[in-house]
Amino acid sequence: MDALIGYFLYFLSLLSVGGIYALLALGLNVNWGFAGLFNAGIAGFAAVGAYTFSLLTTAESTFHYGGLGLPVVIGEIAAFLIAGIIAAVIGIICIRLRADYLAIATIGIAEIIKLIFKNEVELTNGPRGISKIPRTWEHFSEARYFSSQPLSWFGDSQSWQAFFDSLVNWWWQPLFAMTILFFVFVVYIMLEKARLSPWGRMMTAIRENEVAARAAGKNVTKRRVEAFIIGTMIMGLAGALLAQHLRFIEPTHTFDPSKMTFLVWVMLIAGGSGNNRGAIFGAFLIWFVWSASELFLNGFIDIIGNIFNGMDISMLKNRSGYLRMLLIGLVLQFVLQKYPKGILPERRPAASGE
Amino acid sequence: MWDSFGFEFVNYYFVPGLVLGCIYALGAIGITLTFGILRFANFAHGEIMMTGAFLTWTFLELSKLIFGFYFHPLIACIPSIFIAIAIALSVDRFFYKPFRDSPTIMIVMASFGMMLIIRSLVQVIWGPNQITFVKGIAKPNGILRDLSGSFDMMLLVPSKHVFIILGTVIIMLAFNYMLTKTRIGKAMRAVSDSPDLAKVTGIDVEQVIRATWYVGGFCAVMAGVFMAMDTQFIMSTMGFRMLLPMFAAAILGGIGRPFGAVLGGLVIGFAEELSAYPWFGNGPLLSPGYKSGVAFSILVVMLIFRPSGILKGRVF
Amino acid sequence: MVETLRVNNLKKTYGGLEAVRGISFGVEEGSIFGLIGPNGAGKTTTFNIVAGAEKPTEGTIILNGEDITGLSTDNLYKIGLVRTFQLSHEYAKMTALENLMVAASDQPGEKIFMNWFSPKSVADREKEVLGRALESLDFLGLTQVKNELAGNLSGGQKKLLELGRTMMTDAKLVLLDEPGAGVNPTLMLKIIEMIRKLNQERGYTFCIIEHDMDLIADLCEQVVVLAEGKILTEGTMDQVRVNEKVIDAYFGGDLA
Amino acid sequence: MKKTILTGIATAALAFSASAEVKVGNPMAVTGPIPDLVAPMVLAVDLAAQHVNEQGGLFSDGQKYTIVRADSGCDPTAAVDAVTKLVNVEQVSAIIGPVCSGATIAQAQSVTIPAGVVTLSVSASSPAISSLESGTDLVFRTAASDAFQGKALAELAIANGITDLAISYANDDYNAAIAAVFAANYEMLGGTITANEAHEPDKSSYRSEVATLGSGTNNLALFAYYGSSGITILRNSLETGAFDLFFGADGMAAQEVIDQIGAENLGNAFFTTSTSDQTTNAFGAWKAAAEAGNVPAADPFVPNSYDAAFMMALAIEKLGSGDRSGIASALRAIANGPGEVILPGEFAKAKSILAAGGSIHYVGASGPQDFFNNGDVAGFFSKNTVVDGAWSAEIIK
Amino acid sequence: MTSQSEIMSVSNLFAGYGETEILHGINLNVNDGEIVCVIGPNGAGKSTVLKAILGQINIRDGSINLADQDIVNTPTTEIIKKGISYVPQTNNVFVSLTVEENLEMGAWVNPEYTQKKLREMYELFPDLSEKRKQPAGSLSGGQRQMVAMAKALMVNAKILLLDEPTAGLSPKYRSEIFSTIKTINNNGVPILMVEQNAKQALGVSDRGYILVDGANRHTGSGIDLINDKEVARMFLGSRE
Repeated sequence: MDALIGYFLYFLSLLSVGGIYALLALGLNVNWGFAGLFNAGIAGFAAVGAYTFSLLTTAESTFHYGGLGLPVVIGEIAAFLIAGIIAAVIGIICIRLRADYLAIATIGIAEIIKLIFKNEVELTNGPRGISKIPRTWEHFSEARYFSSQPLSWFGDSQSWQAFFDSLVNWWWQPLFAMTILFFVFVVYIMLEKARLSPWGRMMTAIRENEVAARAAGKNVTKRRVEAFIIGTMIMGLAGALLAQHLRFIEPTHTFDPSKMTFLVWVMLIAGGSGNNRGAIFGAFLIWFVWSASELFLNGFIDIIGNIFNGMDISMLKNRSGYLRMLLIGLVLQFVLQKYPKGILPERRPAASGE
Repeated sequence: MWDSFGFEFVNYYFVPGLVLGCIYALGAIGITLTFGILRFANFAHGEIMMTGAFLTWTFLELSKLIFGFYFHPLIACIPSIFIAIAIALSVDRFFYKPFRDSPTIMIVMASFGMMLIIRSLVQVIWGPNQITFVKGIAKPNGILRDLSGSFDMMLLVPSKHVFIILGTVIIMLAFNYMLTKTRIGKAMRAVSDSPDLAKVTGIDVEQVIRATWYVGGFCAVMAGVFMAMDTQFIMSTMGFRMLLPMFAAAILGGIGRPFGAVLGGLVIGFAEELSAYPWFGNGPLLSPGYKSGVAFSILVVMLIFRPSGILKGRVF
Repeated sequence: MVETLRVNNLKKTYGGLEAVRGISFGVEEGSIFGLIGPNGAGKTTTFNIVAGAEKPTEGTIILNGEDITGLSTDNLYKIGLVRTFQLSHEYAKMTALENLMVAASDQPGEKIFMNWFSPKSVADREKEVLGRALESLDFLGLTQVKNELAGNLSGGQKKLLELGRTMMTDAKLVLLDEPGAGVNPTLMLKIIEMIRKLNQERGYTFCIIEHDMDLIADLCEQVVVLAEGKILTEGTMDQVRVNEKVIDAYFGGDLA
Repeated sequence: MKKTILTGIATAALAFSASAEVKVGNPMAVTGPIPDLVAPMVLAVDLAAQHVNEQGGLFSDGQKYTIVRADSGCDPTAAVDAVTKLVNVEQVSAIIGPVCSGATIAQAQSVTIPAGVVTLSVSASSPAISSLESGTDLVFRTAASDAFQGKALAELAIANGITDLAISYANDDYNAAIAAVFAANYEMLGGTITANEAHEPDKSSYRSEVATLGSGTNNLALFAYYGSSGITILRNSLETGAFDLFFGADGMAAQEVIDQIGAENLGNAFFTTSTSDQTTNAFGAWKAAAEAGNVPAADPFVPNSYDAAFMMALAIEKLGSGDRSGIASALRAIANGPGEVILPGEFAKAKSILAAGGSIHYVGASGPQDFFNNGDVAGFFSKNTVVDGAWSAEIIK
Repeated sequence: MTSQSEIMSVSNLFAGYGETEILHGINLNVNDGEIVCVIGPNGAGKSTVLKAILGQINIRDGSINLADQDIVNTPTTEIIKKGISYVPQTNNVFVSLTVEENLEMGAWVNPEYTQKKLREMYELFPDLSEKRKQPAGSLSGGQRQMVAMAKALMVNAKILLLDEPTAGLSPKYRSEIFSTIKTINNNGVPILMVEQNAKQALGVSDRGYILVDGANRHTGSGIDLINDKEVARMFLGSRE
């Protein structure tokens, strides 16, 4: 029974993190799939969202600025907006750069953002990070929440405490996973609606033939910046959710570009850029492969050790983390060559002219 | 004892900046060549550099094992250059060539993938740990010190730096000779100018691409070995750490302009080292914590105000 | 007569090379105006400047009394100046119908937020746009290919589609860049017919640059001939044709 | 060949399904920024398990003490993912903690505290961990908080007559934290700090930094991992002559430093480590066991890693089962005494005492390991200097 | 016109880019010593014919023979080795290479005669001889065209393909280019050119083809085509 619950909880955690990556991939899809913007600064924008959220929602702290103890929802909205504002500034400056250039510029900007979070110790506690970040649902079981409004309207501290103590200790986990999936769903619905709308049509036109789009009265530059901002705002939201999931963030490793930016790119390209469903599918697929491969690899190495009896497998075991990275690289090469347009390729909506 | 160093700026800021610049410059040559000739940003370039350094270390150890003493790294790197070039060529053949006519993003993604694959292979084979490349402390080169001493100066430059700077100069001269005097070098410039025209002129573009990997691979290994000689250790993440500054150098100098890359490398190297110089007051100008931001900032500013680079390279 | 377009003393130099050296002309409202000249005469440069794709070195451009010099293409479109391209600029991976629908102006649905928060206004306008696009396709005789990807259309159909895009907005002035280029005679007649129909039924003002003399002769009341960046002569096509200078400049120098 | 493969799979499947074992999760940063520090720590954990299993295993039926390794990558995301798998899929009884403080904090808050699983960290030394939980008693560590070591180092510096110094610290969680504690204590004790700068780890050269820092003093307090920037800074300082006296904390006192820099250049360098009195029986026992098992006994956090894995086994033995909820109190019982003293490696002895209903008091390789209320240990620190080409430790507190 | 042996023939060629077909059955041939000119309105597929000959686009059907050898589906480099030289319309010199380097690149496929050929070219284009060390990008449009043609002649060309050699040039240069073309031809190189300046082009040509909408429309000798009423009306402007 414990084992079953365990697998269920692991599955929920896969869904949660997969959902967070799905949001990142959806944001990137707006950048790249819709508008053709090669944004390689995902980690930086997610960090902006995560830090905004954390500084606003954590309880007061002597380590870093903020700790305003604001409600989680406000933190999420703020993460969404601040990421957008920063993207607007960057977008206006950088948007005319094309393809690889934009990629290199955004990587650079993401690194600068990280350096700021790392060095402005007064603001962010620097590399020591921010901890005790509230997590949706679970945070209600903390006294500072249930003893204040609105929860205190429904009962006093003791009865709330007793209520939470009576629940299984993972009561919040399905709710948290569902919350993330809810965000994915809402963003998906909105983006899908946008994609099928005149806006999506216009973005496709701009991507297909910029000159003609301009001659048809479309302000190409403004639209590009707009797509950049919208995608980045979604990444900011994902950052806020990641901060909740981890409950602790620090600038160096949490937002490591090779595990965040590149992984999200792999997800989008594998899933199918331009296709929202592809972005979500790719995110879950690659995250499942990434996370579950640790379990399989260890078993696999054991089997190798048993086959070649006496072979020293401890080296392989200690380096299995690198084998996983190798695996992801090979998956990427396979998908690129086998499914150059992604597993779910982009499809324009069927014409509406009846 | 500190006050005795009259030549402080040159010894501790200028020469280190120059050395770093040389290493960046060599790496940036490969990047700018692939950017100019194959038209994509090769994210795996830093890994070739790192692999070259690891191979060189392996040959150093082999030399100790077989001959009983360590060769100089500049000798031990010769076989690793060939291996690294072979790696670069086979990566091109199997992972880049299928995307020659595809949108750029495909080949850039493929190079992302290669970056992960090469690095993790190195980590699986050699392990993730830091490996000592050369032991000990490099004392200032005596000849140079005495020589400069007779001019009332004090040049405290370790021999390894003399090697690196001279080596880079020699490679640059050889490279210049190749680009302006040899047939294949001219063809590389031609393809960089216009691949379409090169094709209809009858130039064997695939041969030129192979030559690009030869030159890029050679320069990358040299950069990796110089870097290893300077830091005296090697690590599997050294390539990625160098990648962004090298990109910055390539763009700064102007894409497709090898000498721009050299210039860009030097600028970035100097800027990084000099950002910590106490230009005003006693403290460093910029907190060293922001050091790696210097290259990125220069890069971003450059992209915005002069995307064609110092030497007016190509803008896509 | 009211002038829709007025070009005053237009000059354009490219790094020392003078492509256009002081051109002035006017286009009357409701007319079809022709701009002709040999290769390298500066037609395309003039055209590009009027269409907002390039900025003039000197000179002004007036549309309906308003100075529009230096406005970008997208802003010009919004005030009613529409252009086509010599080589068709279709959106290859979108259907013919969509190609036209994109061109409609004032689409609330192009503001992303409207799709989420005011779907009704989007749907209403979308219906109008669709109607107009279908009507335009019908007008051009392209109804049967409306759901084809534009990239798969024949050259002539693309050419018509190009014309169709100008019908998606209430244009004050339509600039046509060699509408007859690469078009067979049957299609040419059709295009001429379309342009005339648009001119007469909808009151569009046209400014055409063209190689093909017949098309110009058929359509244009007034013609300006450019050569070497300057106006060689202007007048009706009949006047222009017999002008010796024009014959010399246009039809080439000595035979080798 | 085919046959060997089949038998291989069969044995693997057998091993997989064997139920007579108690599993403990061991997320270690085997990848990430400090793999070289972690590699010997992994060996120490495995050595502890080997000792337990060789000496009769757990409980009366000799169940296997299994270490389930995972990669926490020094990265909160990876650590949370790895520990989620350990706790839920592998159903481990407890976690012998991640290496880095950030990863430890993240996995504790995100996974183990909500799941009611004990984390016993082997090297996370951030002061923030002391105040991580409120009343759950689920986070322990065998490495002392930097709050202690920073203070000890400051006192040591003053005692050695160092009145002025410059500080250079790597801008990561561990080094930034200990540098801050050190700076505060050193100034309080009357020392002068001429410059205090963070440096970005993993750069290829720090010459300009050391030149700038060195303009006011010849003494450098260096807080860095040797692998990412420490050795380079030492080397650059020695090459340029910017500093001639170096000291610092845990991250630097590794054999690799001597191998790379050369013992002859490190005459004026000392680094503190959180270790035990090397003259005690406990350390002697550990050193003998470590040497027999080919584990570098004095490398940073290696004894702490052994202690954690060994104490976890003792606690489970004491508890009599792998039940998660009882481990915290059992851990306190075997660590804080009173009872018969158990030294590293003496599992059989502990087992027989416990079986007889007695109580034990583990005195570890890295110190007595008496847990405070917040799960911290006091820790002993040693001053490490280079003697005969190896680090030699001298207890200071 | 020394002999009438056929150098190159294109028959019933269907070709295009990707899925789009542009050429719908083109026939043309070039005989030894001839200048043949292809004219037609924009978009008729003139330049596409040259690209098809060079193996740069998808050929659906038909054959292209060079000296009785079918060269369909041969890589561009091989085609050039076989003796087809090509001068594109724009972007036809390597701007950052010097004039001499440009010419050397032209000799890529058979480098052994480079020095001899260089001398020949400097004889043929004395202007270039003075500028041999200058980057081609610094030359004027007419001079660039000369460099481009010289570059193409650095191989032993069986036939020279010119894509609109006078496009964008002033009339003075135009005549110069046409007379150069004539000179090259007199030296024994057959030429197939695509032109916009129909009248002048037909003037120097032995024969001409007129393409419309990817298919042959008219064929005839240069003089005949100039004098043909319908052709004149279509392309030269009718002047009664």
